[in-house]
Amino acid sequence: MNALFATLLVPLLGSMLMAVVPRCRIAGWLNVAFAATTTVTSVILALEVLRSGPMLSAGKFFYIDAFNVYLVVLTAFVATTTAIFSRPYMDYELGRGRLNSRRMRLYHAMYQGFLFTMLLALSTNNLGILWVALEGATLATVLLVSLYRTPESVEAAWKYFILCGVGIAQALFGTVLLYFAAASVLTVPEDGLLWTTLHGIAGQLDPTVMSIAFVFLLVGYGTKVGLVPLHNWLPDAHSEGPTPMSAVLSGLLLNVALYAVVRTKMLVDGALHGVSNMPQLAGYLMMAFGLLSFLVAGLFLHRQRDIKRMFSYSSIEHMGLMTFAFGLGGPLATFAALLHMTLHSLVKSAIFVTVGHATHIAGTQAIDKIRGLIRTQPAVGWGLLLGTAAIAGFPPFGLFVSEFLLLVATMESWPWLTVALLSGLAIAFAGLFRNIHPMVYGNQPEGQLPVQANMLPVYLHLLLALWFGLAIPAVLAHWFDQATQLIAGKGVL
Amino acid sequence: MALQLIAYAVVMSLLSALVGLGASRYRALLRLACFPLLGLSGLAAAAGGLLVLTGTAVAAQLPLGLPWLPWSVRADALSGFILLLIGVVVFAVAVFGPGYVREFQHGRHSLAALGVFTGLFVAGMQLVVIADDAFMFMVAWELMSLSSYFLVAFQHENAPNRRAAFLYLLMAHVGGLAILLGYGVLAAFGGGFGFDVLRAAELPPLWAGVAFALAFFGFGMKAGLVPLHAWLPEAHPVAPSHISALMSGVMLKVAVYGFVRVTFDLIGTIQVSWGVIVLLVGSASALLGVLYAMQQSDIKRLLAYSSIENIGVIFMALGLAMIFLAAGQPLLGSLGLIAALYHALNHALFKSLLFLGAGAVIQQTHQHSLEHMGGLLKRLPYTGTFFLIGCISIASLPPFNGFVSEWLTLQAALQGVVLESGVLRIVIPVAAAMLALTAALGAMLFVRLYGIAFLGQPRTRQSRQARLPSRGMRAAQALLALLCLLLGVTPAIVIDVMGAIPQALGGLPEPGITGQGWLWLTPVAPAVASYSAPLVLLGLGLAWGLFYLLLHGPRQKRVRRIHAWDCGFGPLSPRMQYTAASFSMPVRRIFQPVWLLDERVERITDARSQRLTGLRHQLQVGDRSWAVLYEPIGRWVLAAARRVARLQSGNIRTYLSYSFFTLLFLLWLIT
Amino acid sequence: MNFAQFTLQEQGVVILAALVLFASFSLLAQTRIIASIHAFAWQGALVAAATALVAFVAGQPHLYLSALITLALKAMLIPWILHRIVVKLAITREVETVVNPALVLLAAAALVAFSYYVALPVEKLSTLATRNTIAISMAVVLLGMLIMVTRRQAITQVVGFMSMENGLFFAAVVSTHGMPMVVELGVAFDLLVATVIFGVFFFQIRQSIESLDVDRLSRLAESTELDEAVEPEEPRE
Amino acid sequence: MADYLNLQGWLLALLQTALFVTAAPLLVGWLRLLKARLQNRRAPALTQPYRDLSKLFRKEVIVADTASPLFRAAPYIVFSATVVTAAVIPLIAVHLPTAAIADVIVLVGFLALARFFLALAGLDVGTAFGGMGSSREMTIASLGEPAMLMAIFTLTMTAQSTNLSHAIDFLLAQGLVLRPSFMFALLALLLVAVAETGRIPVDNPTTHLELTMVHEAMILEYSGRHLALMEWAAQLKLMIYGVLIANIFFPWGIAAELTPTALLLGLAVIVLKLMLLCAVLAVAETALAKMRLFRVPGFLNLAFLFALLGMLSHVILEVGA
Repeated sequence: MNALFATLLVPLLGSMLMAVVPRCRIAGWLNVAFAATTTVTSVILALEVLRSGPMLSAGKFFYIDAFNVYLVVLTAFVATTTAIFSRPYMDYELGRGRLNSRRMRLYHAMYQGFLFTMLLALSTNNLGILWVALEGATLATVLLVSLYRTPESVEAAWKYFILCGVGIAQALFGTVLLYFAAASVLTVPEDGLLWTTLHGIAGQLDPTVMSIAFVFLLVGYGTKVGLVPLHNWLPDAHSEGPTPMSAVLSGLLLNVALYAVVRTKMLVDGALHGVSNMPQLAGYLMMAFGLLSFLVAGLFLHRQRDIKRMFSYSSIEHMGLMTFAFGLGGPLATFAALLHMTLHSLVKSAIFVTVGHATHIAGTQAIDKIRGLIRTQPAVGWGLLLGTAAIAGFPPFGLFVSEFLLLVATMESWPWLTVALLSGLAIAFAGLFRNIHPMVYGNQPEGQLPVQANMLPVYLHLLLALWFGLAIPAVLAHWFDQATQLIAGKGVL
Repeated sequence: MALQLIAYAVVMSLLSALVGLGASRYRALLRLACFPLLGLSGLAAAAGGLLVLTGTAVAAQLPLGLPWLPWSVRADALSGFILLLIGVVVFAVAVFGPGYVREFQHGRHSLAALGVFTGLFVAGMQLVVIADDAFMFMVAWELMSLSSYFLVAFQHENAPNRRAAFLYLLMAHVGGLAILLGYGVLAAFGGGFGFDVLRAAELPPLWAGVAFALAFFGFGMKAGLVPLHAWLPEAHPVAPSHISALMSGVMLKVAVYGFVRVTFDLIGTIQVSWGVIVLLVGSASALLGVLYAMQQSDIKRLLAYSSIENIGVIFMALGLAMIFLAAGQPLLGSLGLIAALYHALNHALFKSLLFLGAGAVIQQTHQHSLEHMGGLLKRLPYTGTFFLIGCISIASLPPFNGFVSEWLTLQAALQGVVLESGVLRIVIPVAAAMLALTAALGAMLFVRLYGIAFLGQPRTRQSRQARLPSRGMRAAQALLALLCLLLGVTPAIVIDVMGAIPQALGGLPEPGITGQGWLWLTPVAPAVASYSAPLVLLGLGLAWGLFYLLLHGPRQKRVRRIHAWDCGFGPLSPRMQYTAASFSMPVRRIFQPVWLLDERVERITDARSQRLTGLRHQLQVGDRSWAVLYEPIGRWVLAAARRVARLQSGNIRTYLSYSFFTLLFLLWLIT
Repeated sequence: MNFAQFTLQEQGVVILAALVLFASFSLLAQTRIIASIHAFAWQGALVAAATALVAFVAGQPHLYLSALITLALKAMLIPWILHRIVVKLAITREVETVVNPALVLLAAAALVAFSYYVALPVEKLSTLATRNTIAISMAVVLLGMLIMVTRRQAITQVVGFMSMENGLFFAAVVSTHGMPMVVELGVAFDLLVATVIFGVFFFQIRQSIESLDVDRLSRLAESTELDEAVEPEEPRE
Repeated sequence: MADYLNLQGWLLALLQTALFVTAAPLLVGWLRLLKARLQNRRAPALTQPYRDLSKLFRKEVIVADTASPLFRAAPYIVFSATVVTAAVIPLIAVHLPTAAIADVIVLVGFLALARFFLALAGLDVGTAFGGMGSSREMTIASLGEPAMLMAIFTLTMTAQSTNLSHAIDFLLAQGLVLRPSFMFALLALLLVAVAETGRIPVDNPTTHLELTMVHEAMILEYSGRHLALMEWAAQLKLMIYGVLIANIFFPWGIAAELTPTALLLGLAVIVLKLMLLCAVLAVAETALAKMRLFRVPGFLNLAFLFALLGMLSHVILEVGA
């Protein structure tokens, strides 16, 4: 229990402390330290949950089960490795004069603040607080997107803010409707936003209200997930902010938003089960959105000229895939989605870290200016190449496993959709590699010099992805399976 | 024992990859450690494969894979056979490699990449062959594709190499996805990924057809069947030559293995129409492959197209086998299968031999184009001789091995008369005639290759100054050449051993090709057809020996060396020789519509006197499949991407309205 | 149940709801920034009043607190901040061109009808007297979005956004007598922070494009120049 | 295959081969004689080819200094491959043990092997003529070979054996059957034979006119015994085709058992058949003119068409009936 509070409090404290620490160099290290501490406590928390099962705490305010605890650990872990990368990276940016120390302070404070909101969103039992925390995550990151104060970054931040704000407002309306549905069933309406309570009475909730609520929630949180056609903010925000921010946005924020969607889907499924003429409504909607996002984002990949933008489209694509998988339901697809979520976070953040170094090497984010990375700095070049191979779903990297399972699951229930999935995978793959190829291969341009790069996080993440691809560790498999049981009602093991 | 050997083989190749990591810093490591380890791996694989082929199947489970589905490994006779094939070629490559990679020793190329990915590539191929569940198969398969992609991109400073690597990876990925989906279809009916489950799955004919089509597409893409071959002539030539040998010699056979495994073993119930499709596609590949090869001037590109031809021949034999099996003629089915696999083995040997030879030539002359070679037999007598053996073998001339498998395929085709269907009775002999045409063109192709590159006079300074390649390189070629001869002369022994393979694939009967002892090949029955390669060789030797003795009696005068007759126009120069392009000109004219030809003759005239001072001939040979298949797809994707890009207009109000209308639409949808 | 059978207070809530809706319409119709801000303030005040009235009717004391927060935030603080910004940026007299006012208002009316149609099944479920207002609140949310879609000034977009929030809040109050307190506080906090950040952005945007016209924020688009350079034979799109 | 240890059979087979090889120049002599008569020329002696050969064997060998060892090995390979081909063809008797060594497909393979080295040798010295000859030879062969195989397939499908000996046996046993497929196959094989042996109208064996020659261009650089072997091999090839056509389509008279009378009869009959065949060829060569090189594919396509028609008529008209 204390582990949970520690997990939440450390980043909160960190955020406050960072806001007042003046010296940047220490701040970078502090950032790492806070994130690392969070990781440690989150692992302790995870072990606790593993040992004693789901737990409620602080007057039902927090609820930790198998589904969210692994996301907590993942969030803390990726935040830590990204923080490790962020320290030298941001120092370099400071050295280049793109930032001043005041903005560095803002950056670090908001980094921790963002971490806090994410962890809060994951661990809370209250759907209202979940909303608050997600909105908080937007607020924490929006100023970071415009950190460089370039016209593009301001524009991106504005779009991010407005679109996510509007989206999330719709989610709030959905939450209100949810509360409304619960309040008409419950004797103590105050508990009507607690997920545990709602999940218990899901069968009694009014199906029509729930489906309307789900539409609002899906459009709302779906905006944050980056589902097409609500995705427009995402590439802008990812490409214009500082790279560590892109890494955590892509690797974590999207996950948490999807987490929210899945939680509500579980409720809606419960409410619609057996009483409605369309019991799979939530699943169908998610599948449709997921597939659309997946296909459209794959096509977008072909036309990119900014490397970070390209990878943010790749994030949309993968979120689409996960949404599709969760929508498909069933143990296998759910397991695949959970695995994909984990691996996508790891690999995508690794890629953004590499991309950060690559942009420093080339001095630009423009794809056609980045050339010959393998020659200039093999570690970065190979990191980018292998990371892209991993994200494209090549075995032995783990994303292949999840895609494989997803395909098999699709084959079982919707055989013809596999054609769409496969062509999407192929198109996306071609889009990624046609751009990556000239960047990593070939001769380096004149005057392109290696930079001091910390590739440890990248290779750590890729090794993890490799490990999961070859053999999912028993603990993790058990975890995923428990989460699968929660979501799909039945495990795969 | 067999299992240990196979495990040893895989571990060795992985170890080679691991050691390769250090090769960038310690450059000698590649020669001193990676290649020896690969060689050991090859030996172990060959030994293990042989043991499995002659003994019983072995199986095991690995502590890897999905939690509920550990990777299971099984090697039966078919796997053993392909392992043997892999092992032999890998061993030869390992002997060849150390001398060959000296070329890269002082360059800027990352030797670590070469070492690591060669090891992984070999390990991937070995794992594919022994995988016993779809999941492990796919992982190993893609490992093979991915690592060979990195090898193709090894010399990435050249733009064509990058393009080739991208194309290769893309097509490998698409093919891999198709295979995956094929397994998905089987798994959906079987309820699991293990091969035993898939084998037991009962598929309705439609879905069986879908599974077959996907497998054929996927494996055919890897194998390079027309029109899915576009990557092959791009990728094989640009890899380092020993890798080209592995890719053309072995990886394509792994694709054949996959196809045989899925079609004959897992799906099991074969339909006649599948066989016809495979036969026709195989014929097209064989014919187009050889015709395209005929117009290439890059030696490795030529060999790559020739691989398409040979894969076509293999698939023709497989198609025959499928037709016979579906028509209830299991004995003939086995014959076709053996013919296909024997050709696979032969092609592995002689194509590796040729690629290694090409590697040696390129290393010594730094020329890729036939038009810049010439007279190399005198400069590189060993390479030249072994290359000649490879050429004779691949041109399917007796008494070498290529002929044996082609002969078996033709024999199988001639049994088409036993079939009920009149259409098949016509289609099959016509396909056999295609095969004959292919073989004849193949002979012409290799006359062209050998004659232009190794005979005549050197066309460039580099060819004139070529020096002997290293001892290891020669030894590797000698080994493969010897095997070509052995397999050509004693096919009965090998085919006898291969008799276990049909048995392993759903209990097909042994075809009884070797029923008359080691001296004879008698498919079907001795009265129908027989061939005794040893006696043929004996006859050739006798005739040669007799006449040599007769003509070299003591009264014979010595041979006098003198300039060739120059028609009195002054000395012959190398530029007067027939070129590769001129050699294939008649064929170019006869089969004109096959290629996208861009042939130009430029007349160079003196500006003042208006006299013709020279002619410049330019020839571009384009592959039609691009214009017909690939470019439209590429255009379609780009057009779709352009359409889609309009979503991201940059205007926030537009974005808001997306959100707005999505909401309204969904609300309308649910009420 | 007949409308006449409601208590006077309940009827008052309904009347206030109608006024909130009217405020949305007037927001939509405004062309001048300052006027929009004023309309928005009025809407906030109306929501606050309605909340207080519901608190009185339903005997939910915590709603009084909500009403107070709403009044402070929506009717006073936020309009004040926006007003100050407008003054500071010297755009008090800026006039916005709405796409086509008549058309927009027509669309707005259609939206109201649509939200009534959507909310019908929801209202059936409620036993509260104020249930008919759920449709109104949904309409307010949708109208807020419509405002955002049709306005080009960043500030009016924010006003639209805040108006959406009003609708949300109103929905919570009339359908369920407000959300749990902790959530409401959280929402209010977020809103406050959001307002501050909006303020920051106005200046940043102004600095970068020297205007607050969001249509000029269009650098980050997927342009088609690339293909035209590569494939000149393709027709322009 | 039990009978392959039969010593008498082997001796007979050797004898038959020796006869085949030694008789080949005679056939050419006969052909030249006929042609000369037809063209109202004075004919050379029937044994003139032997005299030519023996002269060449005695002459000094001159090899171009650019030639490689392959150049000197090629005549032996070409010749021995042709000899082995001759050995497996039933000339006067069937069921000789050599016939089982190789069936008709192997036979085609041997011819291809010989041609392969012939073409390589043409390229070896590095003159323009050699390359030209090789290119043309291989082009013609690559079109002719499938037509030939297809014609032969028609036969083997009828006889259900690719073994020549067995096939001939089968046809003998059937007696005279008028098969449409055989008619087409015969036409196809005749056309291919003309092309492959370098006769008019495809090639002119007597010309050294540089732009039209095919076979002669390849062996232009040869002299002495090498040239003799090459020439002899070419003559042997002509005889091979002749015997193939004669014995496959008109098998009557060939010795079915190895008794002296049967063998003598077989010898007499094959001599007769070959003489007749040569007469036909001589008439054709006299009546026709050599055609342009690029008309040759059309010629061979005609052969291919005949072969295809033969196969189709076999499948359609004969199998079902």
